[in-house]
This record gives sequence, C-alpha cells and structure tokens, in this order.
Amino acid sequence: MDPVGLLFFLVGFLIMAGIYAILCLALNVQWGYGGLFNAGIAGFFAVGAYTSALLTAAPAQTHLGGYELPVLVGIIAAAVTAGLTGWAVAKICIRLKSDYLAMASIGIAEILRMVIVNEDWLTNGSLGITNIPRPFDGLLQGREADILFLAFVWVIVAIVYLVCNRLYDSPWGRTLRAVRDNEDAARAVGKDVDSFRLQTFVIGAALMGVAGALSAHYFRFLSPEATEPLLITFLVWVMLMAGGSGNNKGAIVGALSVWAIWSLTEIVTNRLPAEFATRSSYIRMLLIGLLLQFVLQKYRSGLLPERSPGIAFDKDKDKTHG
Amino acid sequence: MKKSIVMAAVAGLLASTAMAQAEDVKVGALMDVTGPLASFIPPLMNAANFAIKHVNDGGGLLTGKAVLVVGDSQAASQPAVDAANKLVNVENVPIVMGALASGSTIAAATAVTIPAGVVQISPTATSPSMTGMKDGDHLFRLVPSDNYQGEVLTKIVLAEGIKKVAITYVNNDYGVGIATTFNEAFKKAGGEVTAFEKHEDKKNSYRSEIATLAKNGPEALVVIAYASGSGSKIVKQAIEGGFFARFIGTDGLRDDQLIKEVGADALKDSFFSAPTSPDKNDASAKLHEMFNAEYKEGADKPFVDQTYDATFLAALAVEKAGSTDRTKMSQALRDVASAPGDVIGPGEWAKAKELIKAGKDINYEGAGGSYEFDANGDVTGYIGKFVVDGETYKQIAIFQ
Amino acid sequence: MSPLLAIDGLTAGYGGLPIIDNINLLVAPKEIIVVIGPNGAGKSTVLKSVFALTSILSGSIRFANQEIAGIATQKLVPMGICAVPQTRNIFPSLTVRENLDIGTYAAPPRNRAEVEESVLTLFPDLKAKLNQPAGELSGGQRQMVTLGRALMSEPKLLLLDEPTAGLSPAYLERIFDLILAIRQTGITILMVEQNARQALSIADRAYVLVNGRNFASDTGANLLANDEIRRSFLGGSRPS
Amino acid sequence: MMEFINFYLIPGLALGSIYALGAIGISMIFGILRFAHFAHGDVMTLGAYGTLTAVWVSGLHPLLALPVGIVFAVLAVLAVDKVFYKPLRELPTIYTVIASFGVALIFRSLIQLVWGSQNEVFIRGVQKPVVLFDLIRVSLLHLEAIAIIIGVAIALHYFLSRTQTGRSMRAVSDNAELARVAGLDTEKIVRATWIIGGSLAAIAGVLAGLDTNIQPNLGWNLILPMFAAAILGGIGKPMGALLGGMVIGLVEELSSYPWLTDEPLINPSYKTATAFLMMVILLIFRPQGLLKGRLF
Repeated sequence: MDPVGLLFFLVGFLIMAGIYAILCLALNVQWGYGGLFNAGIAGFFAVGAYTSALLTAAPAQTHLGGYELPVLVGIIAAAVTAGLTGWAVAKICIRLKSDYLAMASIGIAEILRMVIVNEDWLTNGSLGITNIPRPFDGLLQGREADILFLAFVWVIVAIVYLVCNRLYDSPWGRTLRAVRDNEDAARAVGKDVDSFRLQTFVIGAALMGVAGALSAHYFRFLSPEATEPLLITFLVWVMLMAGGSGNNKGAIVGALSVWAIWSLTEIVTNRLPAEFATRSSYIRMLLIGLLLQFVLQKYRSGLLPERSPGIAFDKDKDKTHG
Repeated sequence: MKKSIVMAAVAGLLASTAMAQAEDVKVGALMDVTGPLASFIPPLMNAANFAIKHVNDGGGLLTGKAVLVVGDSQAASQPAVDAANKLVNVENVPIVMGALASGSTIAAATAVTIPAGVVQISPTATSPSMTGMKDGDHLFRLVPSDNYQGEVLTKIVLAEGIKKVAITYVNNDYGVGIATTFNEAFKKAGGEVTAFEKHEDKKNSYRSEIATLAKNGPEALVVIAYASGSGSKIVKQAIEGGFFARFIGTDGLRDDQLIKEVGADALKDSFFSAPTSPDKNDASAKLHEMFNAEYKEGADKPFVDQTYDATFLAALAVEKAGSTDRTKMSQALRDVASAPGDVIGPGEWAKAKELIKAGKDINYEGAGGSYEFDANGDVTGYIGKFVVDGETYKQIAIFQ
Repeated sequence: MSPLLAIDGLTAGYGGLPIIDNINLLVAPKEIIVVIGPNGAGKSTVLKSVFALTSILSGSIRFANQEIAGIATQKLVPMGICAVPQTRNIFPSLTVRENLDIGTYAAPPRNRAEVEESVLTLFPDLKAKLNQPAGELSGGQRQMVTLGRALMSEPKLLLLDEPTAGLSPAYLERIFDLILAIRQTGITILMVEQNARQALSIADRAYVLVNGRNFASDTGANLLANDEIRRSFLGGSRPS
Repeated sequence: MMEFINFYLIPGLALGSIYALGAIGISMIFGILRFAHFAHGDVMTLGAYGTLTAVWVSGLHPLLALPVGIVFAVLAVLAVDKVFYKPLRELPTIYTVIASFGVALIFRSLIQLVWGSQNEVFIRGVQKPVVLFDLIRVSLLHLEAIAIIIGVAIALHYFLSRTQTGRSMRAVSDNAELARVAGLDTEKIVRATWIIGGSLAAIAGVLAGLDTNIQPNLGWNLILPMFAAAILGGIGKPMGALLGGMVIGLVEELSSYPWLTDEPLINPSYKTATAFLMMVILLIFRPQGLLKGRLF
C-alpha cells in the first residue's frame, strides 16, 4: 500500500465531494429553505460547466468561445448564466406546486441537454471541449497540482457555506422558511411569496452553475455525458436527504458520505476475483442502491437534521428588539 | 458515518493487499461496464481477462502474476475520473488499459493519468481531439482516429460502384467523428450525399428519420452507429419499411448482434468496414480461434481484438520496463509495439518473455493491427472490408 | 341508559403535542350533541380523536361499551361510526352516485337499494345529479353528498365537523333541518359547530370547550339562556 | 399521404401505446401513493426479461408468454413496495421519490447480474410488414400494439367506473384523507395499484422489446416521455395518461414529418424534446392536464 497514492486518492475524492457539496448546498437553498422541488439540477450544472469551459478554454475552430479568460471569470460567468437560466425557468414555472415544478424542471433540463448535444457550433456537440484550464495552472506539475485545485474547490465550498448560513439566519431566510412551512399564512401577512421563491430558485441555480464550472475545470474536458441529468440530480437529492435538508452542515456531510458510498464501493467490489470483473460492477451498483435505501430509512431526518425552527432564538430576538 | 465507511474501506483494502502476493503486478483497466455501453462489455471483459490469462499461463508478469484491476468508467467523465483515480492511486497500477469511449478516455487521461504520469492505452477511442493533446507521451490508442476510417470507407464505397448515399450517424463522439470525415471525403471524391442526419441513440423508433433519409434516391444507407444501440434498430426498421435494402456500416455496426436482430438474408448486399490486421497476418484468426475455444462465443464482436491487444501490450510494456516504474512505461510500450524486432502475436507471451529476458527487441503484431505508434500515440491502421457470411462476418479485402 | 359514546379524561394531539387536555364527554343514543368554543379550542380534535386521526396520549373512548381508542379508522366504519370532515369532504371527480357508493364499501348495508332510496328521500336535490361529477355541485349540494355518503353505511353514530362551514344562510337552515331529520331516523349525532346559536337550538345537550379543556356543558336551551356563554361564545347578547 | 400513414401515423400510435401503458401505472401511483415512481421503466424491463425467460423455456410466442412476465413484474413491485416504499409512506413524498430512484438502480443491476447486459431479441430477423393494396405497409406488431391499447382502454374504463376496487382507487386518488375517513382499505387499494401498474408496465416492456430489442436500459430510456405523458393526461387520471401517452408518441413521430416544406418540421434529433416542450407548456397553461387531474 502506497501512502502517497492514498493521499492523492483522497485529494481526488475530496475534489469531487466538494463539487457535490456545493450542489448540495445549492439544493438546500432551493429545497431546504424554500421548499422548491428542483429535479433539473443537472441542467443548471451543465449551463455553468459549458459557460466556464467555453470562456476559459483554448481557442478552437469547432465551437464557440475559446477566449482563454481567467478561470475565476469563467466561474463567475457560470454563476450568472446558470442564475439567468434559473430565473427564466422560475419565471415560467415557479407558481407550480412541488411535483409539477419537479416535472417541469426535469423537462427543461432534458431540453437543455439536447441543445448541448445537438448544437455543435456552440458546444462542439458530443465531441466535447478539450484543453480546459485549471486555476493556478503551471504553479505545480503533475498530480501535485490536484492539491491546489482541492484547496480552490474547498475555499469555494467554504464561501458558499458561509453565504448560505447568512441567508438562513437573515430575515430573508426566516421569511423563506415561513413560506415553505405555510405558504398561505405567509401570503396572508403580505409577503410576496412568488418573488421570494423566485429569488431562492435563482440563487440555488447560480450555485449549481458554479459547481458545474468546477467540474469542467477539474476534468479539463467537457462533453455532454459529463452532465447526465438523472445521475447528477439523483445523487444530489440523496445527498441532501441523507445529510438533513434545511441544515447546511448536513448538506456537506451528506455530500461526503453519499459520495463515499458511491466511490468506495468500487474498492470493495474490486476485491472480487477477476472473473467477476463485469459482475462486480453490477454488484457495486446493487450495493449502492441498497445502501441508499438503508440511509433513507435509517436516517429519516438526515445525519444532521434541520435546527429546530428556532422558537427560543426568535423570542430572544423579539425581546432585544422590543 | 462517513468516517466509519472510509475506515472500513481502508481496512478492507489493507487486508486484501496484504493477502495478495507481493510480486503480483496489477494491470489497470478502465471499462465502461455500466452505463450506455454496457452491452458491449461482456466479450471485451473476456478479451482483457484472456490476455491476462495468456500472460500468467506463459510465465507470469515480472516475477509474479498479472492481476487485472477493473475500474468502471461508465462511459461518462465523472465516473471515469473517479475510477481512474482509484486505479492510479489506490491500486497503484503501473499502466492503464482503457477506457473505451473517447469521452471517458479523455477525461480520465487529462484529470488523472497524465498528471500522475501513468500511461493509458485506449483500445477503441477514436476522437480526433486526442491527437493534438499535450499528454507527455502518456496517452496511446490502438484504433486510427476517425479521420482515417472515414476516408478509407470512402474508397470502399466508391469501389463498390456506389455513388449516391444517405448517411445517418449516432450523435456521440464515435458517430460524429467518422460520419463527418466520411461525408467530406465522399463528396470530395465525387460521390453524392443525399442526406446527412444525426440521430439519438436511445430511441425505439427511427421510422420518421428513415423516411426522410430515403428521399432523393440514395443507393444505400450509411449507418454509423452501434449494432447494440440504434444501429440494428435503424437497419431493421429501414428494411421493414421497404426504404433501403443495402447498408454500409463501420466497426460499431459490424457485430453479430446485427445478424441476430436482422437476419443474414437481409444483409446480403451490405458491407462493413472495421480496423483489421495487415495482410498475411493470421493473428486475428488465431486469436478468434483461441477466444472461442475458451469462451464459446464473442470473438467476432467489435473491439474484442483491440481490447485483447491493449491489455497484452500493457503487460508487455511492464515486462519490457522490467519493473513497475511508471516513468519507464511509455518508452517500453513504444519498444514492444513497434518494429523492428522479433514478431510476437497474440498468446505468445512465453516467447516474448524469453526474448525480453535475452535483451532482444520485440514487435507485437496484434489481432487488430500492427500498432506502429506515431509521435501522438496514434496508429495508422488497416481497415478491412467485411460482408456477412452465415452467422458472422467475413473479411474480403484490406485497405490502408 | 348507557351512553353510546363515552369520552373519559382524553388527552390527545398531533405528534406528541397535546391539543386537548382531559376532556370528558358523553353521548346518549339518538341525541344531538354539539361541541362549541372559540377558534383553537380543540373542538375538531375531539372528533378526530374518536376517529383515530390524532395521537391519543391518555384517556379512554368507549363506543357501545367497547374501548375504541387506537382502533384504526377503517375498522370503525363497520362498527357504525361515520365521520364527515369539514373541508374537502367529497370525491370531486366521482359522480354523485359513486360518492354515495363509496359509503357502502367499508360497511355494506343490508339492502343497498333501500338505503339509497332513503338517502335520496332525505336529499331530493341529488336525484337529478346522480351521474354528475360531485365536483361540479354547489357547496350546499356537496354537503348533502357527503352526508349522504356517510348515511349509506347505516351508521349508529355520525360525527359532523362544522357541517355548515362556508354555506350560504339559505343552505345553513336546510342543513340544520336535515340533521334533525337524520336524527329522526335513529342516528346519534356528535357535531362541532361555529354557528353556535343555531346549533344550540337543535342540540339536546352541548359542550363548551376552551383552550382544549371542558369549560361548560348543559342542555342547548340552558346554554343559550346563559348570559356568560352568550357574551363569550355566541357573539353579542341578542337572543335568537 | 400513404407515407404519412405508414411511417409516421401508425408507428406514432404504436409508440404512443407503449408510452401509454407505462404512463397509466405512473399516473395511478402518482395519484394514489403520491410519488413519482422513477423505477417504473425498470418494471417494464423486468416484465420483458421475465417474458423472455418464459419464451426461452417454453418456445411460445412472446405475447403468449406475456403472463409470466406480468406475474414476475407484479411480484417485484409488490416486494419493493413492502420493503422500500411502505416504511417511508408517512414521510414527505420526496423520500419515496428518491427511494424509487434507488430501486431503479437495484432493478437494473439485478437484471444485469441475472441476464447479462448484452441485447436479446424475442424474434430473430426482419418481420414482414403487413401490406394492403400495395399502399398500407405497416408492422404487424404495431397493429397488435394498437389493438392491445384499445383493449386496455376498454377494460380500464370498465374497471375504474364499474368495480368497487376501481372506484375506490379513483376515490383515493381524488381525496386520500377522505377515503381513509370513509373506511376504505388503503393498503388493499395500494396493492391493486401496483398489480395494475406492474401488469401494464410488463406489457409495455414486452411490446417495446418486440419492437426493437431487450436490454437492461430498455425501460429506463422511456421513463421521461412516460412521465410527460402522465402529466399531460392529468395526474391520477389513468384514462388521461393513456391519452397523454398516445399524444406524446404521435407528437414525437409527427414532429419530424415534412409538414411545411420538404424538410422535417423539427430536426429528428429534437424529437424527444417536443414531448418535454409540450409537457412544460401544458404545465404552465393547464397544470391540471388534458383531463382534469389533481393539483397538489
């Protein structure tokens, strides 16, 4: 066993887990705070990934973009375009009740996927975009560079986490939860429910775009199957439910633990004899399916459940105010 | 929860590695086992295992046995990177065979194997963008880039006297690459393309597409798709609808699966192109015979030859390097694959091991080609022309 | 005469949080019992507890001398208890006839045709609309459908949760008349009402609940005559 | 004109029948259990493989061996409901939705473990089309599929409007709380839902398998258009789902007919997108679906 290898494995593992943590935090804003059932996560992820890739990649004749802009510009642009896409989607379907919103968002994500696969001039279609840079490229060589990228990803995770926490505790966040828990009551006290929900959706979508951009920079290559809608959307949902929706720490813990289930199962099934090599992959998928069921049933309110509505907290606040 | 899973996995890992013989050498394989290419994999997995079996039957790898470690790259970037990360860093393999799809191959290479300095040999990735990649001589492939097969196919089609075709291709890296080159080459050579349409892989019905393709009287339909995906469906529905009787396919379509679904009778005027071995090399026939003796079937499935060869070459490179030192692999691979040297064919591990031990240069001539890598790690292969013969295919000509 | 329904020291609520506390309530056969009280007093919770739709923390509920606290809802219907919720109490896409039919599934009547006949006699408005989806009916007609559905199972005890909520005054009168008519057929009625004044006028006895506890109980007439009750719960002192 | 009927209309109706058979189950489950059953496509696949095994063993025509596949699929969904869905029934539906996603994964890997991942076919070779007056040239299977969907439509209508279980199912779908108050045996109705949904899914799986081939992703690839069909028809409206399935199937095929010029109206690559586009537009302007379904 090579300890250096294990270290680098952990680096790669945590990069992916960090990207999922951002997705999970983003979904937590939409679902945990706002009660919005977004089943089109992969769509916003893809928009972000392609925006950043097209802006930062080396010039190419086969597709648009290739402007070699700095990675940070790409990531900010990813947040903007994904947020705008979220805004357009929300503008159209925010009034829909939860399951319908889910269906509409799946449908839109699927349409986005087809545009990405089919519009070669824009995205180079299924051949994908190569030569996507990473931040601090050239500072370190070889796999050591992954450590820098890991730090970059987790700095962004930390920023997103702090922002989400501030949102949660802000008056805005409290109104949101009121909307989530009792829409009619919130409406009755004069809150513009639709506008609040729209804001939640846009913020979440923008963060998903950031995660997409990070994945493109990590892989240095982007093709349509990197944004497989059902896989990404499903995994993120499981992560949030496992971690505890409504709780930002839970979202991160959920991302880490479910990604661990997803990734580490292969190390276990690889111990099967080589003649089972094909089957061991199926066994792994089976194992993942079963483990996820176990997590769902065993940790119903998540590994870290949402903080209690904060009655005491709110009362104290009222006292200090009045 | 997370900690306990990680701990358990790590503990299991340590235990199992401790059990393996210290001298055993792991050979990594990225296979798109689950996911959209799943139906291709079983014979290819056999091919990889078969190569490893030949290594071990012929005296083993270095001082121990060769052990194949498979990562499931799922024909998508994210799982490919994850799987490659495990192969390179946890399993600590010196060399990686795979992946099959261009997308998963490129993602695994750019994110994991190239930075880690591990040589990766894809048996099947055809994407032209791999040619110009800055890979530090770490990324190799055993099939010619799409640019090549498309051009050769043009020659084959024109030689049949066909001047007017319709093209449909599956919208993935495989289909787009070959179809685009063929389309351009065919027109340049004076042929007429009546329709050039991509299609989605997963649909059940392609009838409306075929109805459009049949307009303006094309003599044949060029189908660039996998037989186990959209390919068979399109051929079948085109025949049932009475639109086309003659089909031209590439290695993706040249699959027993097509005969199984459509029947040999309906394909008697059709022909197919696929990478093959050079003239007079009986390596392919030999491998197929051994393969079918071992596994009863599947030798003629697409990409079996290349997968076997890639695995065998990976093992040869390790043997040639004399250790599991990753930095020596790309030179060792070039040494064993290219002329000059004593020719080694599939299954001849004992002979190869002997020659390497004696310090002689060897040249592997595989079932799928002779694999003379150029500076980019690409090969200019040979393309064979195949027709249906009973329940399988027969090679009737070779083009270069 | 032994009571048909006896609630004794009942504490119940939702998710471990008690809404009603130590409630006592008796219903004799063929009585109309009305439960009134301010909003949030736990009136509906009492009904729902009888019908196993709350979590019961302590106390007993006896129906025809049998303990029923905790018995599943679907088993109560065959025993002769039938409930009519306050809102969303019809199946909108089912026709009126199908709505009535649903009432017979859990407790098949001895003679279906006869029961339907008697229900339609009580609610002649429904006769012409039997094959119309219930969702297309007016509020008052929907109330008739839901009452009719309950009656189809030939219940001994009918639990009504604010049967006149949201109805126009004209229908309000008719519903109270119908409740009296239903009692005439020998069915016992326990109802919660916001229109306390009218409800008390048809009640044999009534219970006043405040903050989840028993506050007062007496005959309907006596409560109507009680100044304090009138001031606090009946909105003004003007007698009806 | 004949081209339109032969290659657009009839295949569209046949494809629609497959979608419809799946969508009916999805709609019923949505209506009664209140969750989007993402494993429904894989139930179809199970039905197809069950039937395939029966064909291998008995040598019967797939449509005759179909009952075996039906029983197989129904047993699978009943077991899954008991083990994976029922424990989550009191929780918000999102749990069950996620669980069904996991079940889809479990089904698919089990299929790959048992039957392998290579493609299988029910009947080898090209099927001779039915040719009438030299004009009509359609696949026999497509006529069978259309006949089956007509039969299912009639049977379903009778079942839902005339039988106690059917009416109870509609009642639960309309108003589950009230159905419970009315003393309906919810678990029995849930069971009936799975039996009907599973059976129809198995039929759909076999039809899809006959039309093309059988492989582990057979049903998974169809799940999104089937959801679109269920939504289009109005949630909890089985007859609506049936209609929705036919509409989606037709729109997909007809959208690439050269309506205006010689070119297909919509590039065939975007065929599937038309289904989703229709769904999204409908959700915005008429969220209750074609037949008035339940709004959440």
